[in-house]
Amino acid sequence: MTKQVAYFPGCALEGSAREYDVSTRRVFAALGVELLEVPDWVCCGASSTHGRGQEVALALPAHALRAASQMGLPLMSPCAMCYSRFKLASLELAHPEARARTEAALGQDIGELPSVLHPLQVLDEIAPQATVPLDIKVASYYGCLLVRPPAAGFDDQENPTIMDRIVAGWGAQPVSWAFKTECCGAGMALARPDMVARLSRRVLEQARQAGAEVVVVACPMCQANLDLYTGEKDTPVLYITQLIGLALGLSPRELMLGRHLINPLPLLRAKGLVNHG
Amino acid sequence: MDMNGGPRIVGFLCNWCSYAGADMAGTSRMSYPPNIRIIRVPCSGRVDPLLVVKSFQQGADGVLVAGCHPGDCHYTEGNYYARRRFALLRPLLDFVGIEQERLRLEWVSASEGRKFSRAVASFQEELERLGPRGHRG
Amino acid sequence: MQSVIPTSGFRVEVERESGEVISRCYQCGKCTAGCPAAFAMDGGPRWLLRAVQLGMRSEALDSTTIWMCLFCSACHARCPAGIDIPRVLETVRHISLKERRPPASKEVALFHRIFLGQVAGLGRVHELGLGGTYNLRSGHPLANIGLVPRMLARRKLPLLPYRKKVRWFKRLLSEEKKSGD
Amino acid sequence: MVKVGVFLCHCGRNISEVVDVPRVAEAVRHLPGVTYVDENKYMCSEPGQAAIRQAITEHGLTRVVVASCSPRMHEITFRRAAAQAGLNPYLVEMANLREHCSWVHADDHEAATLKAIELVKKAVARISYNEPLTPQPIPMTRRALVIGGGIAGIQAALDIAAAGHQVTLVERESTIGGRMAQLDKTFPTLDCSSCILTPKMVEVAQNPNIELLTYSEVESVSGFVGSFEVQIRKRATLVDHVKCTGCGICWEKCPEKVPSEFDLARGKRSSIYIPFPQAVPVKPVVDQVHCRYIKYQEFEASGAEGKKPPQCRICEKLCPPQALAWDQEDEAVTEKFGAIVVATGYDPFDPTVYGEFGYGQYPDVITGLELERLLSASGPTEGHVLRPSDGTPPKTVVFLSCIGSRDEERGKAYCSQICCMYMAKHAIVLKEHDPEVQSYIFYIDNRAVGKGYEEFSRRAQEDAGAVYLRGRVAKVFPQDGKLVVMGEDSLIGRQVEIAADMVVLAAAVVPSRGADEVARMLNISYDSDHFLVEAHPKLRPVETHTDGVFLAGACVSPCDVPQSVSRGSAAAAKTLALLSKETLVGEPTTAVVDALRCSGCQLCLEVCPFNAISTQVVAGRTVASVNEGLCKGCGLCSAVCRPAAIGVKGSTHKQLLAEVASLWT
Repeated sequence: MTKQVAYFPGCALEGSAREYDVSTRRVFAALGVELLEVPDWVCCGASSTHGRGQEVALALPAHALRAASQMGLPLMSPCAMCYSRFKLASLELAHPEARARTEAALGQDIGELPSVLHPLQVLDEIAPQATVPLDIKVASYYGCLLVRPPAAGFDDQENPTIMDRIVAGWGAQPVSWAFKTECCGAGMALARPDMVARLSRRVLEQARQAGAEVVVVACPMCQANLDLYTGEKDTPVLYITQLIGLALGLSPRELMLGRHLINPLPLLRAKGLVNHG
Repeated sequence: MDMNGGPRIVGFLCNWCSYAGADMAGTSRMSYPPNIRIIRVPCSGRVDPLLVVKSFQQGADGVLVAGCHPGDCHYTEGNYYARRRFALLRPLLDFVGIEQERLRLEWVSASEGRKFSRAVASFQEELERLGPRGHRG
Repeated sequence: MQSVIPTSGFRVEVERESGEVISRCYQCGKCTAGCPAAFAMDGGPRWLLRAVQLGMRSEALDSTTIWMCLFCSACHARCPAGIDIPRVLETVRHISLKERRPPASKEVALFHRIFLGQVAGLGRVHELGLGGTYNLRSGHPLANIGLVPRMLARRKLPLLPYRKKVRWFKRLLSEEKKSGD
Repeated sequence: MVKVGVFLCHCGRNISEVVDVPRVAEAVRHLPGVTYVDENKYMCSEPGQAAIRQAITEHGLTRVVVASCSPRMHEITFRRAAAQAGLNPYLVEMANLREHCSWVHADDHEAATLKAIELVKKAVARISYNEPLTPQPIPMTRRALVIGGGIAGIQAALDIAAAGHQVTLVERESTIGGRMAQLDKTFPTLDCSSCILTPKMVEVAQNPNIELLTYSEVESVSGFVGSFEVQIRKRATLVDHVKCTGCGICWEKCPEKVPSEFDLARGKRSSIYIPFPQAVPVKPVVDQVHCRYIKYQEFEASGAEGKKPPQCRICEKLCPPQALAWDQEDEAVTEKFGAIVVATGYDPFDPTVYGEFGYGQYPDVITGLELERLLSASGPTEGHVLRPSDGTPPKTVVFLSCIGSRDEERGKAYCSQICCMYMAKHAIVLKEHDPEVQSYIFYIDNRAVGKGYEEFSRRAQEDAGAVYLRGRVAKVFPQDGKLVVMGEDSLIGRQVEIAADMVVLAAAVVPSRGADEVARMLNISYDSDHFLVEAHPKLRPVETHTDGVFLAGACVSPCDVPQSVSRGSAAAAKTLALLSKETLVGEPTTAVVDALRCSGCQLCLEVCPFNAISTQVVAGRTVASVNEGLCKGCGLCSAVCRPAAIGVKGSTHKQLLAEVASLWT
């Protein structure tokens, strides 16, 4: 039984976060979920449309929602930012006025609004099929956009558990910690790298104090900020799809584990999660 | 029908909330159209359809039933009965040629003098819009 | 210290555009208390809501608070009055942009402008180009420069962008800009 | 033939300034039945009333219409005047010429005068259908029930007993004392809570007028003021409290220790236990969930295989008077009461809804009530405040106000009233316990509105050195063995981070579990927060809309000890006003059934909110029958009665139809 979703990788997954794209495609293929990439997709606008009025903010997500609608599939993006923009836009576009204005701006009908998914929601529904035991302590880092704003989030705002549940299902040991949903600095990396460094360091420090050997994330911004703006000796930060990939027996090369600045391979080798490469 | 002095309204007001609310409108000198006649009843749930029909027969252009807010009924649930009863009665009024807008149900608490006076004024406006009874356009 | 003469016009303006009822805020401060960006702000979210309540229009429009917001929504999730505070900040930012006021954070404003320009011109964001353009135009040519060779070595920064103009979005951006006049 | 007298009031100039009163008099003089018309400047004055009395006597009036102010103002006045002249008071009607006429139509004298004439006509039309009514006497059972044995219930019971009346105090727990018994000290005097409460508890136990039923719950209530029938379930204690001397050997020797509810699970108790040393009665109960012998019996009864639990029965072996009663069962008793006081109290709000504070996750985040137990000399740490995590004394303690209060999104909209003061108290008491303690109090508005409260709050700051920070905390998280508290001082406009040893949450006050069930049994209302609703928030603060049921303590709204005591005494005073009478005078405006017209459809039974209607067989036909003691005269029955067989005296079909028929004629 193959499940299909309209797949929207997003700009980061074409660039700095290509390992997230690749590991997501491989893991979902292994789990029998077919990802059909949205053709000619356009950036979701990210946080840059904040403060530019409703029309500008809605137009770009609406473009993606329309594409998924035409495919007749739910729209899934591994990027928490894209997911959040789509989810919020689909809620706002339920209002006829906002919809009419946005359709006028797009010059096209949006059609029936598709449901909006994040890979975590899909993974939560799939029974784990681990072949390699993940004997490793994991801090699940959710960041902001998977749980907030309340209308778009899909788990508890202060202590979400969906990712902990998933990693535990695949055999890893989630640690309980207090910074699961503290912000990493989001899209401020260029304009205010000082903010990103300060916030990201604190997140990683909390994960370390809680006993985590590795931090898993489900957002390219979170990964980039924690990975790039801390120290190369810090706790490694993996995408959840990379961790699940390891449990499925995929190789570090297949999961592009060599692309992180905080090199996870020594740890993964020591833990016996990686035999080669 | 004679519309001198504006449309005629019969107001059935529950003793505990709405009659006291109308008193409050008086105490606070909040004026409203004079052509309303207030009949005090123990509870909005006491107002049976016969009283409404008789009022129209008597020449009323509109009937206002006012009771305590939902949840505040002195008798716990009389206002809910009133609400249900008049929801059923309205379509029947249409059937006998009385526009259903001519029967109005309002919740007015003992402290809501302003609400009462506004309710009477807005009802009167609506009745003026509808025109004399039995002459619907 | 300048005295404040409370007025309601600005509050009404922000309430109308944001759809949030700002008079619900009773200044408990839970928003600022947990705001990850507050250290980089002049007043913080609670202050901004107060400024809007009191009609301190220019102070609000020229504050860094509206630019430093990370839209993490921690404040919104915790607000006992249920106010979507980022929405309010965003609205004040929008008013400030429409009035062509010099942004209190040139860096953040510039970043977003370049970002949206890329979206309109390329269809997708090209990180290397975004960073390069930002560095050139911000007057911080060396910002984040240490990261570039390390990222290039790990092939994290593709050299060539995707290219497909999004004309309708470009038009929308320029219309939105004009609407401020 | 009725003889109606119409009395027109000028109300000074309140009516006559707008309404042409002499013209009204002329217009109504020749209405059918009207035999006398009079005007007076103030009908309600003694000369005005005298005029009514005199006219009744001299002119043989059989009906009186007073056209003056609202009947809600002076109906009683004029009914009394009529009664003095020998006329049945229910033969008086009023026309409301002031609130409903002159005051609201001041800008149109002509319209107001015409309306005034119609209003008098309407009253005259109605009054010919008025009948003399006689209130039914309601017998009074001169005994009261108090539900809830906290300080409010204790006070109410003691006051009723002191007046010489019998009172039964029902308490769900095995001891009375309630929340106050859990407190260490009370603000603003810092009296030791048990020192001032225990004497009252003992007095309850010793007062011959008080029947104390602990470990008991009210199961059902029927009847009405004067004769409530109440079924009470006395739960099995498995200890014969007549034989038991309260020596304490059993609870000392019982080997099965479990978390103590009284100590909010911060300490332990035995499974045969009294909740705390000063408990009243000082008689233990067996906790049937944890007792080893009960588990053994259940194992035997189940016929399960495997290792048997120990029989234990140590308490039974050691009990000098042999008071253990393993066969004891719950007992239901039904008793009759004239009046009921509800004093069901409060529970603390559950702070686990705020994931950001980590209550239940970090052991050193505790509630204010839990801190009371740690401060109490009879508490689990014998008055030494120690961190639950590692048993060390905390030096930096941070208090968070409004946990669940003033939060419409995840808590309650209201202010819990007591928290600001108990935070101040905790800061003072902690400093007394250990001068090295530094307290920080995050508050939003420091509410210190009682006698001596503001001064007390100053003491916390000036003498105990507590640092007050204006702002709500966003998050608490562990770091390096401490709890970091993230807040804002909104007065200076800066974020604040404090590394605390202990964090105390001022959890909101919510109605006690089950208070809403009690309310439903008693047919009294509760609000959206499940606080019980008083008859009038200002003028009838301890009464309810159900006659004979009164409210005391925090079941109405959050309140502190002095207010609980006041409410307890107030409810007792209202109760005593009832119990002082042999019989009550009921309102005669009740429903009445015309058995000949009744079709027996029983629609009236369904709509009656007071279960006042039942059926009876008259001449072989089943017809409705009204219990006048229960009927409140709402008239729901008469509105649904198709054959118009049931009517409410004072609001009959004839009266109301006559009013309608008089309009615009």
